[in-house]
Amino acid sequence: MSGVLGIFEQREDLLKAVKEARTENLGPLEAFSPVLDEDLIEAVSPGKSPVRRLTLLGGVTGGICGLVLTIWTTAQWPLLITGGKPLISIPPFLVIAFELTILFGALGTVSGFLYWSIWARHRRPLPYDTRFTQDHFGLWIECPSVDTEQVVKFLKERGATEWEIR
Amino acid sequence: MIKRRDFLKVMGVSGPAALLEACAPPQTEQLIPYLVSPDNIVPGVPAYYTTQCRECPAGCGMLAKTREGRVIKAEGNPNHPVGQGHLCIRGQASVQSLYNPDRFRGPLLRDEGGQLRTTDWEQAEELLTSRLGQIKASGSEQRVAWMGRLLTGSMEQLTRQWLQSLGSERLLFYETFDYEPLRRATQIAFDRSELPSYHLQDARFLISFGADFLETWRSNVELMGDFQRMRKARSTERPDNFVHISQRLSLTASNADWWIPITPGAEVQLALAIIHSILEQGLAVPEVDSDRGWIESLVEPYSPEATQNATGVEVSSVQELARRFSQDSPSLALGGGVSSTGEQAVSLELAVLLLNAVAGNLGKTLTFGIPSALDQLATYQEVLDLIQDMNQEKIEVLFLHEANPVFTLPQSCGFAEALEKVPLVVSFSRLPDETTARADLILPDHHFLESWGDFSPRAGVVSIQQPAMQPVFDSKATGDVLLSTAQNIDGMASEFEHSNYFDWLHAYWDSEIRTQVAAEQSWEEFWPDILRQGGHFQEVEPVTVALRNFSTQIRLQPEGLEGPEDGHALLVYPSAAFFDGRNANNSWLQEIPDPVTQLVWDGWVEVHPESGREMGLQEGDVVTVTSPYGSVTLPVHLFAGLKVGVVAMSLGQGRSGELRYASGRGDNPMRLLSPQAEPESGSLLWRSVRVTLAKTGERHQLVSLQARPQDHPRDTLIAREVQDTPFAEQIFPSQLSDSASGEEHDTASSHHEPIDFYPPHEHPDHQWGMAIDLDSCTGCNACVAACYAENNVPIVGKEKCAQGREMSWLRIERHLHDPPVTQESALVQPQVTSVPALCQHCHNAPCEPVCPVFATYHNPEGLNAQVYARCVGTRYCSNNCPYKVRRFNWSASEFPEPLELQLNPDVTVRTSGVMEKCTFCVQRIQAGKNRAGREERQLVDGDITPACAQTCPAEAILFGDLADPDSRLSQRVADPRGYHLLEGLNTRPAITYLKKLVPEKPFDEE
Amino acid sequence: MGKYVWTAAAGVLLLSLLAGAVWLVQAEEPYAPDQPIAFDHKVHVTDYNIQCFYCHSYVDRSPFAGVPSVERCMGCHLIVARDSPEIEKLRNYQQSGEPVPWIKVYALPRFVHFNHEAHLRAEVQCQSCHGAVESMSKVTRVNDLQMGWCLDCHRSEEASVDCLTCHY
Amino acid sequence: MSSTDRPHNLSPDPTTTRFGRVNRDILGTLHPGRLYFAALALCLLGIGWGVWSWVQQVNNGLAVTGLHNPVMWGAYITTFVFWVGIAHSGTLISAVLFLFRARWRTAISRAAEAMTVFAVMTAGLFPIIHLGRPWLFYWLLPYPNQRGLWVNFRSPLLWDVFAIGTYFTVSVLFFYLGLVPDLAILRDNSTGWKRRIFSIASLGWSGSTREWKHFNSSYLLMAALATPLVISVHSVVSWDFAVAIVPGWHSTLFAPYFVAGAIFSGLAMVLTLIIPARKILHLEEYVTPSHLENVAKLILFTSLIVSYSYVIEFFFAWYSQNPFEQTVFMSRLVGDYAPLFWLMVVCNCLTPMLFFIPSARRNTALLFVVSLLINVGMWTERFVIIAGSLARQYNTTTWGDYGPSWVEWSILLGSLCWFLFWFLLFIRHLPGLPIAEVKEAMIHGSPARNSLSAEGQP
Repeated sequence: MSGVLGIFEQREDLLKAVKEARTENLGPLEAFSPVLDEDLIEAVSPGKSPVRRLTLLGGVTGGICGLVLTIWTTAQWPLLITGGKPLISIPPFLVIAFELTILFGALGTVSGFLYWSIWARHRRPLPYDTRFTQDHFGLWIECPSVDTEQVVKFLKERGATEWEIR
Repeated sequence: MIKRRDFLKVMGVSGPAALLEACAPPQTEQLIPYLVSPDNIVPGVPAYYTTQCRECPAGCGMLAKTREGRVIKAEGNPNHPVGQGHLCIRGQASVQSLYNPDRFRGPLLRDEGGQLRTTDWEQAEELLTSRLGQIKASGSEQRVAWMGRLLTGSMEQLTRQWLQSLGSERLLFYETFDYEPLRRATQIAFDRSELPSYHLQDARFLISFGADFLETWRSNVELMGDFQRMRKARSTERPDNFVHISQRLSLTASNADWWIPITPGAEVQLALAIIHSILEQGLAVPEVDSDRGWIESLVEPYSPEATQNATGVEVSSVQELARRFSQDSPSLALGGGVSSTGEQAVSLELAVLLLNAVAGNLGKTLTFGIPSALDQLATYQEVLDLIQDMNQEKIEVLFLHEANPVFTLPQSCGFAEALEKVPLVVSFSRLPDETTARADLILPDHHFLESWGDFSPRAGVVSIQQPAMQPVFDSKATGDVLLSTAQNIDGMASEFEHSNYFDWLHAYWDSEIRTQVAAEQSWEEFWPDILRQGGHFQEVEPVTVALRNFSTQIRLQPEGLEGPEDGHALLVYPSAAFFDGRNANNSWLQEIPDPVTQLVWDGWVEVHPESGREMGLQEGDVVTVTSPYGSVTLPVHLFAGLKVGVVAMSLGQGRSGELRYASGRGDNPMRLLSPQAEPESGSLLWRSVRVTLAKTGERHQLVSLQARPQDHPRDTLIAREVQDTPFAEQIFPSQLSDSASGEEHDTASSHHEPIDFYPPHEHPDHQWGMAIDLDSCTGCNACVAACYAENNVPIVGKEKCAQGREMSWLRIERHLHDPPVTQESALVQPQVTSVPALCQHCHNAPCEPVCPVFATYHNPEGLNAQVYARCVGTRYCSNNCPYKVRRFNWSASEFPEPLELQLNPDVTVRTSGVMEKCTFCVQRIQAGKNRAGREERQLVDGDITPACAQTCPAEAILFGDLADPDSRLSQRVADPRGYHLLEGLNTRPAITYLKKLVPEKPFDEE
Repeated sequence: MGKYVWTAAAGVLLLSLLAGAVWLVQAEEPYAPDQPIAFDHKVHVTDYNIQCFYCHSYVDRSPFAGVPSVERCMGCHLIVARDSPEIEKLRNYQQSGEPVPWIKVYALPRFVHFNHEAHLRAEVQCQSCHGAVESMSKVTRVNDLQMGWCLDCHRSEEASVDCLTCHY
Repeated sequence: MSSTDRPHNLSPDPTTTRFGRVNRDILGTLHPGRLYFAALALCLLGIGWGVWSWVQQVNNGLAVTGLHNPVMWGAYITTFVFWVGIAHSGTLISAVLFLFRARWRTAISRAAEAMTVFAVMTAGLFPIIHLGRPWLFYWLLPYPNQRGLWVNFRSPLLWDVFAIGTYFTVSVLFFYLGLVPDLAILRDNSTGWKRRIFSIASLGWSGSTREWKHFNSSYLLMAALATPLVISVHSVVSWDFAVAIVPGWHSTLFAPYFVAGAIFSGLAMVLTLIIPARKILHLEEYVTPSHLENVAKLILFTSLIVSYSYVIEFFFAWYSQNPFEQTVFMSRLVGDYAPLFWLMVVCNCLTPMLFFIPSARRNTALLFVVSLLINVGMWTERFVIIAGSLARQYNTTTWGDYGPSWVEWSILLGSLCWFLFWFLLFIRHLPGLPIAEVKEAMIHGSPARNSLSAEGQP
């Protein structure tokens, strides 16, 4: 896989570059930014993140686990009655179920984050410049090596201060 | 002494998990277990031996429960007429005096340096024989004296004969509390020098002139049982039939319906006034018509009006007393306790006997012809004579047997000094005491649970005392000492055909008793039966007596007290727990609160709050109490249950020496008393001095296990419940039916229709429950001691008690109300309620659902279970227990050797950090089921009795199965008086309390 | 950079697996202490066909089965196998009046109250807890008397599983 | 420059320069001096003392504490509740305010989140310290065992186990999630072994748009989960008392009452920590008085809720006509617990009233003092509720008063040091402010969304 990584100093330039790259539909894009930038996200990869699905899944699982755990374990020793309450006294069990719902939901969310933003990235490594976490922006445009010249030109015109061909 | 291992080796077992077949103690063919087959002991199965309690002269029958050859519990012998299967707090605690860690490990001998050093029995007896040999040889008379506890039967015979062969008649049966005034009075009035027998159970109205018969007077267990029978028979319309007349609200007084706090010395006048009123109202029985003349002239000056000033009792009250006493016939008047033994003691007894006569109680509730062992007691005067002889160096050897006169005699009578004049003082005492500290030779006797013996508390009752175990220490039965010395003194051996006491006893029972009571039986038939029954018991027919004119012999001038006019009359009373101090080194008795004051581990002087205010005394102020004869230093306890102008001290504390539990607590009132004897009867003058109190400026913390109502604004909850309608009812009226009104209740668990969110859970087989009759409960604490013994409850000591860390599973809450006595109060309603508080085993137990690990839960038989092994110690259950009956092990419990031998192997000893509480003696429930299983039958009502219910002398506690509608319990809980503690919380306890019956209207109202 | 994450994760996983494996394979030696006298159950029970109750005579009337007193042993061994060195030991114990310090093979904690009598009444065979002692020359513990093990039997035999049955 | 000046006013600097300054300023805080290590040593000392005292307790049993019948719970449970409460503000600030889009939170969110984690770590110690047999604490966890015994899920203590467990896990995850971009910054600003550690910690974050996208949505979801959690956790803690039948505990009011109290005390603790920190670490221009003022307003708000709850408690007691309840509350009002009760009223109800005065809200010194008072006050509140109620239960004959022993005080001190120890480690090794968020705020020019303007309160 080959492509060009352009480095920008001004966020505005980057945004412009991304939009025009889209219109000229140059190959797949990936932008780099030191900050969470909703406009940029909108421009590069529109649409909702799938993480929420895992959250829901986790939550539901947690709730069910909570009820199953409490009811099943209580049924294990049906003699142990306390305080005139029946063996399966739901109200207290709901507390456990609730807490587990939250716990599993959170675990689901984090695993979603790990999967889509960390693991996905490691499957498809991109060039990186340490300045991206400090104060610079970057734009990676994937393209067949024959077109690199043209892409570099494109980036230069859009205010990229440096570029790097892969 | 014997080390534990060796001890167990002798017993042939090693701990609860018995690995060895138990070989029974020596003389096995005579040792006959009460319940299991006589041939051997089975490890893991308790063996019971009949014996009898010698903690006091009452002589209650006892069963010693042994496991693997060690006594673990004392219980009453149901076959025995004295006690009828129950024991008092002291009897229950006797196992601790058996394993008392301070007991002498072996004989001691005072060396040249005046130090006691251990010796062996050969040496000790050698010294004794040589000295006695000289005396015997010299043929001199009365050189040897014996002062010891009351003996009858074989031991008395032996001792007397032994002394005689040493040329002495000096055999003094010395008990701290004698009944000489009464015996003298019967002599004067009926020409019979014997204590009368009482039949409370037949009485319908009872007046007690200072006789604390529920604590220490005569035979307290027996009398408490009779008292309860009398109370149960009384009418609910007029539930007051017991009037107590004294200066102090003792346990007995607090169980009275009416209490007359009377000026010291006015008792006689009151008694005569009642007689006067009886005659006046023409209520005297015809039997006394012949004596009417002298009686009338005797009581003539003592009309209720005339005596009102002295006694402070309203005329109407006296008349009502007279009316009730003569009309509710047969009635009974009891005379004179320790605290009313003044110069007028005999007169008081005479007046009381006369009162009984005119009410026609003679031969009904008061009979003669059944002499008591107490008649044998030496008078205090005889003791004084002995002291005199000792001072004149007439006594060469003095034997002290189970007696501690240095402590229990008035210090002013100089017994301690006189001891110095006696060349050889021999003590058979088991424990170090004030007397052994001055003895030259100490030959520790066995504890009564270790030795053979017999005792006859009264005619017709001869009980056997058999050893339930091997001696714990290197002690020797005194009887054996006497015989073995006799063997080694030339000229003496021939007079004693037996070389050991067991043979002596054997022979005595064969010749003296079998021949009289069962001559037809052979010894082989007779003896096993005696051992099973615990003795021989038969009814003795009383004799009729004739009243004699004693108007000339009755001393009517008011008694005087020595000491400053502005002083307070001193009232010395026997301690309910320590008796005369002999039990003071018993950790249970120290930790179980005093039944009246609820104080623990201490001695104190009781001062009425009013007097306290005058003298500027606060609770805990240390004062010096001074009488003409000496002074003691004690903390003050402000106590409203006193006649104003009287200060009270109990005898028993203030022990000196190296006693780990008793030493250095309180002080000994005997330092204050006058040495004079009561001239008429020769008894000790207990009420003889006035004392002055002087602040030392120091403070001393008196610890009460019960937060006292006066410390707190709100009225005591349970007190309200037991006094009037259940307190809960006032808070949750919607839920409760009126337990106070006579409305019917079906079962314990449904006093009202429970409003429950969840359905009740089933109790398929059993539902254990308990009923506690507060009308019967006297608050004597016997059940508490029984619980300590049965359940391995550790003691924690004064400091931890002060921190609220006591461990007792069962406590008697004592609810005193507004100060009963003021300056002018004459006839008061004590309003004292004793409530045994223990785990209520609630059906909806709040403690259960909060335990995170199921360490506490509800078992199918309705028990609130506590699993020590599972408890992690969150203590949430205790927070959530409204009755506060759960106990937490704040630190590891300690059982100083050899006390650990007393531990019940059927009950786990709890470790530090776990919660514990009353289990309804689940080990007994399991044992009961096991027994039923072995006998292939169903459990029946009465198979299982928890320790507390077993010992209760008032039979106030009843345990049983609520699931069985026919059980005694199911019937008892249906009683309209029944209610539950904090009923409004809907915890639905398994324990039902039966409300105390209290008179609704004033005494002298028709 | 990211590779560190995965190496670390892998390491953790590996370690935990290892620990688990170790825990699984650790096998316990069956407990068979040397007794003061090399008593041989096989000889007594199988060969000479002596009933268990003959020596453990309390088993049907007490929580404890009990072991025979020296006297009882000597009852037979006055005649039988007199010259065996083990019997010599026994004789010494008898003469010194010392109990034989047998070593417990089955011990329960103090907070458990087991009752032989009740189990016998329920017709539980000795072997079901103690194993085939009759065939053991040296008694070996065949199970560790864990609570779960007791419960399994109590459940299958429909005996009480109430905690208070054993814990009080 | 004066602390009121704001970096974004420095434009027309290019973004890069401004971002650079943020990096320098915040990363600059990570190199404190001697004082820091002195403090650290002091904390370790305190922890040691606490541990030693606890060993005493384990050896000699709970007799070394002041606890007794009937007061079975005391200083330990009080402190447990106290620390759980402290934890809450962190979640509130980072999650709830995030959902409310109150962007001023940025300035203090990181510190608050860290505080949450450490507070829960501290709170978690106490239920175990408090046990009679602490070595068996794991019996409270539902794990399969040969005894066939599980745990009693009806017990509020079990709810605690799950609530606190969940709360700790979620707080840590939330804290870490927010930390990832900053860890990457640290990685790219460090070398050698540090760099290696940071690169593992930062999971190889590269700031690509896709990473940011999922990050954004995950962070939002976590916030959405944490918000109900934080309410539930202190409700559960309050139910430890509310479901018991102890007079003074048994009240439906407890859940909201405790939650409010928790946030109240937590915010106070935030101030207690932030005010010195911003001075020492020279962050005045990032954490400005206007931020502190907003916290002060929140404190005032929660203080009013708490005060209301106090009043209502007494109303219930009076209105119920239940003498048991009344006794307890009388003992607080005029009885043995009155001194503590009034101390609590002064600290929690009266002093926060100062914050009605705007100038008071902006006076950092005053804020600091008040925050300390509130910490004391809230501890006292829990003590009065727990010990005060237990000491005055149904039966007067079983009343008894309680005071902590030296062992309990030592362990309390130890726990405080333990908490500070972790906090110190945190400010030394991790950025006290969320760098990426600060930068993010800078790129949005409009004041309404300006991170460092103090607007947009809840």
